[in-house]
Amino acid sequence: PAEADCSSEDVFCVGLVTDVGKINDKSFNQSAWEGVQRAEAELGAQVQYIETADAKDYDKNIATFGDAGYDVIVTVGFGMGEATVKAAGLYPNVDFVGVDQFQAADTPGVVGLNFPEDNAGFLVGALAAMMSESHKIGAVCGTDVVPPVWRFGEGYKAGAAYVDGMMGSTTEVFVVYHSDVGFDKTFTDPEWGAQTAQSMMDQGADAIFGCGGITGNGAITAAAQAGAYAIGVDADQYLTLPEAAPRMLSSAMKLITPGVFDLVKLSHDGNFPVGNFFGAAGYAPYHDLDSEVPAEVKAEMEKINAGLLDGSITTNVPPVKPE
Amino acid sequence: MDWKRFSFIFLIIIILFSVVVLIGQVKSSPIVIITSMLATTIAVATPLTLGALAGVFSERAGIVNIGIEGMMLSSAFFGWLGAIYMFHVFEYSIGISITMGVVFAILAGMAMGLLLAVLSITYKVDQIIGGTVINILAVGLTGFLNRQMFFGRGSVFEGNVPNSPGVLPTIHIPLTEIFSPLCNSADCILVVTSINKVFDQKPVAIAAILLVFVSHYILFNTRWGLRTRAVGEHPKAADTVGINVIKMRYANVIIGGAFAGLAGAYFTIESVPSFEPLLTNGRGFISLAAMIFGNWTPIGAWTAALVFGASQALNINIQIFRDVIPPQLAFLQQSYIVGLIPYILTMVILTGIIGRTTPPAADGIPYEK
Amino acid sequence: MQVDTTSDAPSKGFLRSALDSMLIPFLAILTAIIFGGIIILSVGGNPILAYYGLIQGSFGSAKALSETAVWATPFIFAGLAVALAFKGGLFNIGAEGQLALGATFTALIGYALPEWLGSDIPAIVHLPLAIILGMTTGAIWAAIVGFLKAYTGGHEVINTIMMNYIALNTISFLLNGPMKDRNPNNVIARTPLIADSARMPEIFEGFRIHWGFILALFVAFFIWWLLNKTTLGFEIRTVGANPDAAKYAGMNVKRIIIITMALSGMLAGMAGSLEVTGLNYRHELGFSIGYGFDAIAIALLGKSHPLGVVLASILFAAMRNGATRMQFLTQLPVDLISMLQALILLFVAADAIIRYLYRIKAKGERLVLTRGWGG
Amino acid sequence: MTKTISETVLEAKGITKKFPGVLANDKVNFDLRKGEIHALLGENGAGKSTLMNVLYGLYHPEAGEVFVNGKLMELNSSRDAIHHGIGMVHQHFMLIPVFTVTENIMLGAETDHRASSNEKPLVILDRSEVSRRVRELSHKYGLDVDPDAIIGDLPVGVQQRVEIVKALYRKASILILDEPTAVLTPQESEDLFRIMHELTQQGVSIVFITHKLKEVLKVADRITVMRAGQVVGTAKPKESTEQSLAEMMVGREVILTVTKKPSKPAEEVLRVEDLRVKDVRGLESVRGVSFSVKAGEVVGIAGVQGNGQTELAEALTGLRSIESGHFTLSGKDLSGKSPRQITETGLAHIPEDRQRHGLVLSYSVADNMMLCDYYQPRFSKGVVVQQKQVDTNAQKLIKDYDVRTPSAFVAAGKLSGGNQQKVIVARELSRPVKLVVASQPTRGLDVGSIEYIHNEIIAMRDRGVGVLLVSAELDEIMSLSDRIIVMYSGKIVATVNREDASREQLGLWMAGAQHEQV
Ligand SMILES: Nc1ncnc2c1ncn2[C@@H]1O[C@H](COP(=O)(O)OP(=O)(O)OP(=O)(O)O)[C@@H](O)[C@H]1O
Ligand SMILES: Nc1ncnc2c1ncn2[C@@H]1O[C@H](COP(=O)(O)OP(=O)(O)OP(=O)(O)O)[C@@H](O)[C@H]1O
Ligand SMILES: [Mg+2]
Ligand SMILES: [Mg+2]
Repeated sequence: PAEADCSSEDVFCVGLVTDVGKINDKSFNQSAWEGVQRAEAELGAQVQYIETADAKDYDKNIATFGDAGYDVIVTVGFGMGEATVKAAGLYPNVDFVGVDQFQAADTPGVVGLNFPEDNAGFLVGALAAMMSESHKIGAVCGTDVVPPVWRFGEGYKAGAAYVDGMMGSTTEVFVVYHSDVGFDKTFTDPEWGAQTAQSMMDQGADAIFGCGGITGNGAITAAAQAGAYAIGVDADQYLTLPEAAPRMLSSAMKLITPGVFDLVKLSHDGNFPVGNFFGAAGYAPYHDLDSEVPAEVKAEMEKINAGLLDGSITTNVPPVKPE
Repeated sequence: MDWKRFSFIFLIIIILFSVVVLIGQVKSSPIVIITSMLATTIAVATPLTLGALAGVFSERAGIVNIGIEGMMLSSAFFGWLGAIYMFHVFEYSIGISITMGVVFAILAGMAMGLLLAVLSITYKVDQIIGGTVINILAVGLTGFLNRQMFFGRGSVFEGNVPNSPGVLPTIHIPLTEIFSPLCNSADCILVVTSINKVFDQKPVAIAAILLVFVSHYILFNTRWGLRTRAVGEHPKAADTVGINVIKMRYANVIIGGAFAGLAGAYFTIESVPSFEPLLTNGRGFISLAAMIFGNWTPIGAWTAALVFGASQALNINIQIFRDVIPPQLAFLQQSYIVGLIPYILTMVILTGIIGRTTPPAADGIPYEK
Repeated sequence: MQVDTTSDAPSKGFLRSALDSMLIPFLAILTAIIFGGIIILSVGGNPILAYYGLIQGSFGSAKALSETAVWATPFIFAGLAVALAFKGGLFNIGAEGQLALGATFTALIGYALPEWLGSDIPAIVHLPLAIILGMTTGAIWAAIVGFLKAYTGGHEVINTIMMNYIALNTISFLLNGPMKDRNPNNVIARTPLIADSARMPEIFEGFRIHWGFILALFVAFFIWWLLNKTTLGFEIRTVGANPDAAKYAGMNVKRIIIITMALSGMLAGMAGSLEVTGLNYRHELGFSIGYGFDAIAIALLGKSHPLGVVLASILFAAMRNGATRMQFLTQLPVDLISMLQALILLFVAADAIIRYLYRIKAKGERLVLTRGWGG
Repeated sequence: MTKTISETVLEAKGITKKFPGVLANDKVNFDLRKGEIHALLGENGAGKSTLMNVLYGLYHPEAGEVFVNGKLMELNSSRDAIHHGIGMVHQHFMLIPVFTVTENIMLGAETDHRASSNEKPLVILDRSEVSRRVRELSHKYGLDVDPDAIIGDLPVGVQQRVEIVKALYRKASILILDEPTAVLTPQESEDLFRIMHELTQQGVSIVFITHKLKEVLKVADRITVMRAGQVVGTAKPKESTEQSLAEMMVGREVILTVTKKPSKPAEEVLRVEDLRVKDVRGLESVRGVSFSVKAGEVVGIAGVQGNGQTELAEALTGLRSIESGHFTLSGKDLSGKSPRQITETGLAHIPEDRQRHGLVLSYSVADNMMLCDYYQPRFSKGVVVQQKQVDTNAQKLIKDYDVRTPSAFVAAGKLSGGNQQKVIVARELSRPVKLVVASQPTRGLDVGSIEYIHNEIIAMRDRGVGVLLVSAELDEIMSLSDRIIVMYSGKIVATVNREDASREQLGLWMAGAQHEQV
């Protein structure tokens, strides 16, 4: 792959640097990479990724692409925000896409790709509340230290509350964040996720939202195994977690793949923006459970989604967890 | 039996449960809380128990085993990989595939045990170094293979992650079916179904508990156990009565590996049907603590593992009931603080206030004729 | 049974003995590289390109060299921490927690002290103070384990593991709560940036290598001097080699165990301090993960000798640093590096394999660092 | 006492066994006849234990053959030896301290005794059946042991009986006893000899290894002497004397007695009052002991191992904490003080276990020679050790105390036992001290080294230093002491002046007989 000369005018090169995490995480690193791969397929781009093994290497990993004359560099994860802004100064000819990196101030050459996670959480929270027979639903999340995770969890609560207000029901929502094992492990502990989901189901929950990387995946598969509704996160996890597919109700989606692709394409076409770019949030199709979801629920979900998009419904979730 | 230690451990478990019952009773019935926590405790304790048994066998024979973590991790990977191959490549049925997955996991654990044995017995490498090698090797090997086989161009599965055939089924013990007809109230049925949940465990979890008692019996009442303990206490004495020290040590380290392998199977074939890098998350080290905490006996180690299970159950349930935590107990909402309980407890127990723990006398010392 | 490999006749000459003791590690590394190459080939990769990338990425340019030194700095300190404890017969698995706590408190002094005092502090005061606090935190954290070992017999391996979890939870709490960076743009659990006066200067403009690396070399020499030339070092080594004899010789074994752990924790804390003052200028959750375990491998590879630790640290640093280039050229997963490291450690530890492969005669000495749980 | 000695049951021909740097057995021939007691004599390191380990299948010789009952035997492990009816009681007992007597005895021979064939292995332990058989055996041979006791709780004498029962349980008809009397009182030894005779009556043949010439003359039917890995001869007890055997062992004339001038006791240096000390298991093992040592005298503490002498010495040197009572050195109360404070007040200690306490085996001889005062100005300036001074000191002591070592930088672990002991003696006696506590100072040493160390101790005494000598060797106590204290079961049962002491009387006291007056 290194043979093509990225510094030449006619070769369009896109590099991706993962956050401390694996490219095949079935979650946001992987989704972003799929966006880059789409650029390879559709724009004929030369693509490459580097996995970061330690936060110390952020700068160097970005520079590896920068020095090789890459045209677009995608950096994934809020942790790399500062490194990305810094690199933009060093490589003024490169366009940077920072996934989950909110830009408080504009930096030329950098676009933060953000998502309204609370909306996505809201949607699946509402769905879970409407589908639950026990009126108990749960969410098993990574650490709430990470704002997108917290917004998913709080959005989920708000969505359930919205349905309650609308239907006069009372839904009990269990939201548990994984915070007690040290930061690096909170997203990579499927066994804990499974146990937590199981406890919620013991308390009567019949729909479980797994939000938080691999930890969430554990919760989702456990829920599916137990016959509860499983709800995925970030991508349409029906596709990435085949183990849980038969009970996968939906997923709270951050459309990272199209978001990344769109931005790469803008760069390719010479229209790269500055500042923040908001990707879409949504919910995944019902797939196998399509027949189980009543038509009224489907209709209501459409309405809520539309309401969130036009602003008539708000989640009231602040961007960051208040102290 | 070490009654002082046991009563202390059970007291702690009872306290942990009571806290949750007190908090959660406004929302849920005590019996549901207790049985749910019990089920969580047993499940969480499963890999810890098996890991600790791996340590007990190895160390009773005189080989310090800090490689439990690595053994678990590699067997989790290879068990899962085996199940996938059986299912997708050789196209066996789901049942056969996952059963074979468990077998592969155990074999992988035994292979790692063999490596530790070769290093520490044949090459007389410092045993802690041997364990460290296994831990690092497992991380590298599983991470590398996982990526190289399943992801990206040229990978074995061409970038498509094939789904695992699934997990082991829960073994339902029909308590509800038998007893609920005798009930005449809804409460009674609730109690029966709740209790049933504690008994409805998956095969590895059930095997773990059985193995605790079987191991205890083997270690203290059979020829194998007597010889194992002899080579761990005073190998030369064992040698003079014609016991093959090297063979006994090899065998027990490999048996230990098999236990660690079963623990690995728990992660990827019983609990969740997927492998993730580093998914054992330090549980091998906790197993080690449980083994010491339980004074190198299977039953002791198991009770210690239950303490870890119970505090995780506490932590999960505290968060489930976080809305109704009374203000005096608000600190419990800090999962960081609750999360410290088992670690602090372990340290307290190691100070010997409830009796000293004594390792086998020759643990960690290579045998030289 | 404790047979040390040291204290043989000095008549052999330093160079000769150094070469002798470096031969096996060298061959071990060579063998690991060959094995690694076979593994790369077997998965369809190009080992030549991979190793080329590894070397180019770690030594191929001034920048690469600087980055290797950046990586080596915490490795040297943490490796020395583990090695020093080994010399004292203690196994410190807790460098990870000591390091992280050291980093956290260095950061605290770094950003908060000027606020508390309401004025700027000269760098000559601020920087040392920040580092000293980090060292002290690490020292205290480890000394607790030493104390438990000395007075209750609680085994340091388990206790340091437990203390790691306790440290990481405590840090999570601090960085999410009282010490969190309140900058409205910040969303993550990290401290504010430390003041300029608490920052370690760069050695060369534009390169990240900082004076911490030089300090690390100096400290390695100091530890060697301490261990081999001072009464305290004699005491530490005696307690490590034969605690009964140490007691007989009138040494206060309990005190020395605590001091050894404290010194070890201090070095680990220093690793954390310098990461903050020299490189990151703050502490953040997720920085420094896994250094404690790397440190064990480094101490083992360096046979617990300070010079060996320095060399092993540079080797590990080069591998980590070169991994980016290797990935970029070959798309081989970074985990390959962990596997290579494990292989190196394996062959160094089981040097009988190497001796057999290369037909080198054994010298009848074996490295025994630890003595089971008996301590 | 003469028996009709008939066929040879065990024969070794041309056994050669090498260890790195040592030719432990050099073409050794040895034979044992049915029902005899064959004593094997030799200095430390002569190769006795090595030969026996070869016969027991633990070592594989480089050359030589072993015949049992006239048949050539392939001895690859002790299992083979046991199978051929060879039993061995090792110099260091091969018992597992945390196991019960029964468990120790059944270990490795867990067969089903109820089944018709005795060889059927038993997977699940049948402890009650084994302990029944142990009772039976101990009854038959008069070897009193409690099958359910934990080994670690038993006195050495009983442990030895367990070892013998263990061999008999395996139907041994050839019994090797490697230095069995080293740890016994004269009375216990008598008891052992009775058992040995009992066994030979029943057809058991015994190899008996010892250093004690008196015993050999008393019990052996034949005597073989080894020196430096070779057999130097075989003798009949009737035709031998202690002197002739000692000369055969050492290869030169030996003076078996220490020559010394009468002592000139001066002021009191050590005073011990009602001292009580607990042992490792928490049992009180020194139970109210009072005595004193004067400058210029040697006070010997006699007693069978395990009667509190070890704990007493450890308490006086600060290695073990005391429960109550106190002791003073030169009038300074040192009870409960640290080893450092005690040493600094003027005490030298030759510890009982030289490899455990006295030396750091991985350290050089030079480093070991400063082990106790490395921090003193002689060796250190401030915190920095002055290597030059350490080396000079070592060179001087090596010369003065005749330590045989290639250089001062060789690891102490590489020296022979005698030279290791000399390193300790040199270090301890070269310091300015008022009292020397010498615990088993010559245990396991050869005659030459013993001579040397004995003379050094007397020289210290003559220089006006008080010496407290703890020894299990009655001969050593008798030849060095000016006053003798006998300890039994943690108490002083007798104190006598050397002139008034007789071996027999001391032996009785050591076995617990009470003295009328102290
Ligand atoms: N960190 C270091 N930096 C520079 N030189 C060092 C360092 N560590 C050791 N040295 C040099 O190495 C030599 C020490 O090696 P030597 O083999 O004497 O150590 P040692 O005392 O045998 O080791 P040990 O501590 O294992 O006993 C000294 O000459 C010293 O100058
Ligand atoms: N396992 C071993 N490895 C190396 N050398 C050994 C070993 N066992 C014995 N030796 C050496 O072989 C020689 C003979 O030792 P052996 O134990 O047979 O002597 P011994 O006559 O039994 O002496 P003692 O009276 O002290 O028991 C000695 O020099 C000893 O150091
Ligand atoms: Mg040296
Ligand atoms: Mg012997």
